[in-house]
Amino acid sequence: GRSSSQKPTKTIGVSLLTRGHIFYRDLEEGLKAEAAKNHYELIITAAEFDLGKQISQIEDFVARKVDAIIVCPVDSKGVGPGIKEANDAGIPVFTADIAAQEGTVLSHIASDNVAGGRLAGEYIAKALNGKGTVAIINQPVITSVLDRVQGFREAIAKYPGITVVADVNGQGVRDKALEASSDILQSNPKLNAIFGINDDSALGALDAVQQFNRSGIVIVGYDATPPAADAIRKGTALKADVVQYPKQIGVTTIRMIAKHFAGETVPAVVPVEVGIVDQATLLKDQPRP
Amino acid sequence: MEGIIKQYPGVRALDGVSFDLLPAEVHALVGENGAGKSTLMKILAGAVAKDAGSIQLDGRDVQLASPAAAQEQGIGIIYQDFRLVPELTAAENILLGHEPLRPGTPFLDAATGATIARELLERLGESFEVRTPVRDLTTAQRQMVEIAKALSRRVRILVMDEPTAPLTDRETEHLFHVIRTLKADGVSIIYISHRLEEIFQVADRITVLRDGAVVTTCPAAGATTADLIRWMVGRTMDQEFPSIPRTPGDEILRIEHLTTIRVRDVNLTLHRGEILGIAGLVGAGRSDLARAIFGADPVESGSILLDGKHIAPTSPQDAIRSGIGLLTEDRNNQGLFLQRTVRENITIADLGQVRRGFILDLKKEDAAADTFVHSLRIRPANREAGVETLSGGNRQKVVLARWLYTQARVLIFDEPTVGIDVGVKYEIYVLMNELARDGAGVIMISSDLPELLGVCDRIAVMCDGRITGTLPRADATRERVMALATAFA
Amino acid sequence: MISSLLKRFGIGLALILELVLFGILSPYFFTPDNLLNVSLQISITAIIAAGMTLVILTGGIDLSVGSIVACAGVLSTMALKVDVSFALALTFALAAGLLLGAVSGGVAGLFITRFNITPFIVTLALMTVWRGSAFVLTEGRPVWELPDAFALLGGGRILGIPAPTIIMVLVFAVVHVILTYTRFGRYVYAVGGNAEAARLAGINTKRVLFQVYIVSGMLSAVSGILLASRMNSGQPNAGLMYELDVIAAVVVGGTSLTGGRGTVIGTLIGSILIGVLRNGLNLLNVGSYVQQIIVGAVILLAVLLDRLRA
Amino acid sequence: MISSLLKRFGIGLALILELVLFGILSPYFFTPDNLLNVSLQISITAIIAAGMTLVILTGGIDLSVGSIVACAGVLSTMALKVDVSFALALTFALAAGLLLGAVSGGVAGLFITRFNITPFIVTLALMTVWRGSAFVLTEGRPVWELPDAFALLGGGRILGIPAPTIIMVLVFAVVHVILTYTRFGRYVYAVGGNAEAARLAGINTKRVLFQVYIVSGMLSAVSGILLASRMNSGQPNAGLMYELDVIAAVVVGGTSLTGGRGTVIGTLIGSILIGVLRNGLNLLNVGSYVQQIIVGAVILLAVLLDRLRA
Ligand SMILES: Nc1ncnc2c1ncn2[C@@H]1O[C@H](COP(=O)(O)OP(=O)(O)OP(=O)(O)O)[C@@H](O)[C@H]1O
Ligand SMILES: Nc1ncnc2c1ncn2[C@@H]1O[C@H](COP(=O)(O)OP(=O)(O)OP(=O)(O)O)[C@@H](O)[C@H]1O
Ligand SMILES: [Mg+2]
Ligand SMILES: [Mg+2]
Repeated sequence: GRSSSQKPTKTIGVSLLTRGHIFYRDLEEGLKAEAAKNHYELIITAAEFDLGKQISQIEDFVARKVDAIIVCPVDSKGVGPGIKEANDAGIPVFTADIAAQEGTVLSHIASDNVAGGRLAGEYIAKALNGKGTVAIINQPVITSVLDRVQGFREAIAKYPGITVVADVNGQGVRDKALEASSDILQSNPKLNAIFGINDDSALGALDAVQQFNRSGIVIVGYDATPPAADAIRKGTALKADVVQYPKQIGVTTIRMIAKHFAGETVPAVVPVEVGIVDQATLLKDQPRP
Repeated sequence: MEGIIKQYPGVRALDGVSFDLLPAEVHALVGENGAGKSTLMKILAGAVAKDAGSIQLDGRDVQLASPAAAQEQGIGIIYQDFRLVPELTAAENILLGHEPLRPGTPFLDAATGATIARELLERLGESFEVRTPVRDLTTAQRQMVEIAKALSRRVRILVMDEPTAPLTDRETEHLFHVIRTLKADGVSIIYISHRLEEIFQVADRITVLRDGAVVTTCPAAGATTADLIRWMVGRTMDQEFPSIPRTPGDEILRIEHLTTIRVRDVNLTLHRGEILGIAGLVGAGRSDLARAIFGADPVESGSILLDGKHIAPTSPQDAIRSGIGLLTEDRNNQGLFLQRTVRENITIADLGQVRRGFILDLKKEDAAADTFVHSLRIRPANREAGVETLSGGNRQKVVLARWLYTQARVLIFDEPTVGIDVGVKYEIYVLMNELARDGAGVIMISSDLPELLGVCDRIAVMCDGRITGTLPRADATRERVMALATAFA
Repeated sequence: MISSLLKRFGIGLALILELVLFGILSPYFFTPDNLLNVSLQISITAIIAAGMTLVILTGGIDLSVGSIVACAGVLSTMALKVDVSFALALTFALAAGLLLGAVSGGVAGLFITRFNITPFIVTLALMTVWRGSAFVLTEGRPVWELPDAFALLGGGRILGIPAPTIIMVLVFAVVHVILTYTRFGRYVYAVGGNAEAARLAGINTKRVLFQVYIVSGMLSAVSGILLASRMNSGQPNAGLMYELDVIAAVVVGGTSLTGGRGTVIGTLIGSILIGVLRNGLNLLNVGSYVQQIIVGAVILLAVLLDRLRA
Repeated sequence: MISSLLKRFGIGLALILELVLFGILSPYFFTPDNLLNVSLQISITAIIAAGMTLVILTGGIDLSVGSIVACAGVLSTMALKVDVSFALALTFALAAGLLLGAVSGGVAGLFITRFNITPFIVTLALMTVWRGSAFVLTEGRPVWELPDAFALLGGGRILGIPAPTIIMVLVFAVVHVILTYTRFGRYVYAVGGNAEAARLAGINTKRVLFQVYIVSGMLSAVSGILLASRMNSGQPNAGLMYELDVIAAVVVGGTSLTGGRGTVIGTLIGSILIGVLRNGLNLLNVGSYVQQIIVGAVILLAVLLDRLRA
């Protein structure tokens, strides 16, 4: 295809899921840092959870005849037509973070959200010694979040002593998560744990727990963004965070593209490590990849 | 119409009114402000639902549940306050609801529509462009559109609710001509007016309403103005215009070479204790002159002197601060806050009087409002009533009260007696006289020539944006004023 | 000179300026591919904007359009999965989507005319109701695994022109004719200009209002179905914030929010202005945060230009 | 009997019904903690709604409030990190946030009065501009690591009552007094009732409009600062969709969107009604999709109840 072009620099179109979350900022940073090393030009856009918008963005890239496209799909299936248009135009497509299930994608670079949710569930189960009540601060309008919650519930289901007593929509932002958490703290005076589907949700829950002086609650978040990591280090109720390594996802994605430009074959799926961190691991000042 | 009852919250607008109309007659309906004339007619036109009573047409009971139903029965109405769509053109308004279509298609036939509209307006003696949006028309032209709209349908009964209020003699003459033609064609007309001399010019029979009930129905031929007034008001009135002795003093307002978009090089003086009339045909620029003095419209050149001092009001606020007040001609759109109470409408232009520090003294405000409700006999006599529930005449009194309350030194009344009953008209004349007697300068713009002749010390006549002459009362006659008013026509 | 140009063309001139600017700044802008691409992108919201124009001309507003896009998309894709022949399933799908649009418009019309509730609130409530329904119906997951043929609706081309573009042009042509040459169109202006005057002229103003909300609901449903087809899936979170984009396009196109004044051609120009802006900024690689600021500023500027004309 | 109760209490009655219902359905509803919790949650949007009431009374609308919440929160938390004494930094922070609110209101006022652009579009544009700015300023990351004392603003309690609740009560008291007992308040109603008549009655209508938008902007900024304090961070994505919640509260509270009619006490009741509804549904563990449907339906019902009264 066009990848054999002799231009010294390449142009790569990126359609992020959103720019409203730190995760994607980090991913974007990874992309930028690695692209700079390779002298690639990036055109970065964000779909803000709007699939129609994302497809438009991909179409704009196709119209601009970029050399490669990176997509963080708003929806795995729905993004298909956009990817197919890129395929038709002979532009290689890479997905990061969220996979596409239609169209031809050269390589998918991501951590597994279901696995991440499982990690969070297991951490909480252990912390509660297999007994107690948990709440989920959810954002059930995003596929990756639905996956995390699915993994979380799967893990919890293995412990009959633990019940999920509340599942509220914090819309993935801290102010709304704070309100939703405040409410469930009222209706669940004996709540033992909260799972926030991202760090804004977990931090909103932490705000609520602190403002109502509730003790003995274990919060687990997702992504380990700096504010969350800080809260964990300080020994607050936010005890642990599932970590994906978004920056690493970004870096790896560009590396895969570079490989492709160099004529090498790239693996269809490139897993990026997922883990869980708590106070102990963070205080060891584990360097982030 | 038999035993019609209509109750509004707190007011029984119609209390068992019976009314009959003969074929091809002009039946005048008169009564004080708030007597229920418009309400009765709105019921006939299907615009308002009656509470009780029945309506028969040709001896058959009819249900007039909607304006469309009334139109189907051949009932047309010209409303007291305009019911036009400002964004649509004159022609579009005239034909609204029954636009001509191109034969055999669902598409409008604009050319035919314009022709029909033009013909209707020609019958009324008007020749303005029918494709002008109504918002760009003068008040009088709008009234003509309103009349043409009613005539555009085949009507058997035509209700005219104060059709001549914004018209001058000439247009009124045209209208009467049309009324006579319609009558000859067998159309029955219900004619409402507060200008009693008109009643005797056109009416065959007269029905007088008072407080929602019929006082009498009689042939016009046998009645006199004095009779009408007695029936309407419930007492006799000796004179139509008050004679309160007052002596014009020194000059208070001087206008020099005032020019705006539609006013050209106007020179004018006004003295303390004087009532200066401004006459002219519709569109002569009288209202524009008033608005310019009041700072409501931009002035291109010329000067305004108040008490010998130059003022250049760039906003009504400025003008009010200098002591000028303007009672606008279009009370609903430019005067009133319809959703607010009578009290708030009265005090709004001078809340300083009831202010203590930052806080309004509501007790004092209540008292002030009560004073005016009482002295101007505003009905219902409730300062907390919403202005939207008041009849046309009572609304006018509310605006009047506002300007009396500001104690302006120069008050401009633009068509102050439009839609006002004889009793109140007299009271307004008295008020103007008293204001002048107490040292204010009063300007009265009116299209009612007898009223100007009866009230004013001097009458300035405008035509086409210019003052064509100023006549002292002694020299002013209908003919001379009309000659000046048509100087350029 | 500029001011006289402005007087005659107003917002059209703004669009031309924008086109010239992007043409100069980006070599990709005036490629046939990109122009078709822009027309396709605009079509989805523009079709809604055509209906919104009617609503706004009556002095109303319809905030429910974005949620109808989602709910109609979800409903019709669900109907598509009913186990019958594709032709029958497609009929079900179209019927289901359009019916939802009509029902939503009917409910809006009912509350607005019968109970005299302000359109803003009625349609705001419907907006949350339909959005919630789309999620309840799908449990938050998109409806997928649709027959491939469904993708033709939004993805097909006729003589190289995308189907949604053609549908958009048809919709605008029809609405333009209705507004300019039919009684119904005249009544829309009359109701928006002075509802009481319209009523007293014997116009059934309630029926007119009912009809415009139903048209708006159904055109939103059309967009929802086309969008679902383009995405080959029913997305419960489709059409988020469309209402604001659409209203912006209508107002930028010169229609007054107080009703009675405006044209659907203006709306088309407004839609293109905003759509081209988004496309151009993407082509120029302007970051999405800065894009937001620019879009806001351009909307203000465009309306300002239109105002200076008057 | 019911209808006469309705006539006298209207929306207040709806609120009482709601309170009783939740009291019966959830044992946690009437706990002191929960009531304080509700009052705290309501306070953020209610403070904005007080300003919005003024705007809507003049016949306008302010869609920029949610974005001002975010942008003011971000700006003031950034100012808080300036390396000076806490007292000085706090002063900067408050000044920065409030200034943004005032500037936004001023810009809105300018475009609305000077260029005669409809408030809907002006504030819609500002909404995207400030949201974009909040993201540009922070590059999409929250502003954090703030001095602990900052948290007292939104988290502190006086006699057990949360500070934002107290601020809310004060704001409503002041706005109520202004609307009922001052000249400015009277002018707000007058401008909304009939702008031309107001001008001809000597009211500087432009100044009144300027002032209401500035008040609305500044109260939004107050909310933004309180919210930032509660989260001890400046979040660029705070306050999303607040505008719609706030407008719903104002209208449910009986204020007419066409201006000239309404009270700020009604707005308080409307805010409580919606806030309590959200809280109650969360306490009852109602799924978020279904919640949306219920909230939409209740808003419609509440307004309907208010309409039946008239
Ligand atoms: N919508 C309304 N709500 C409440 N009261 C009303 C309403 N319309 C009219 N009224 C009252 O009904 C009575 C009759 O009013 P109507 O308009 O019929 O008087 P009118 O005889 O036409 O007076 P005018 O000569 O001043 O026009 C008045 O007391 C008026 O205040
Ligand atoms: N080009 C125009 N555009 C809009 N309005 C116009 C135009 N030309 C004239 N007019 C109208 O003509 C009027 C000028 O006459 P004005 O109203 O001052 O006269 P008037 O003698 O008071 O008559 P009226 O009794 O109709 O008020 C203006 O009020 C204005 O509405
Ligand atoms: Mg009347
Ligand atoms: Mg005049």
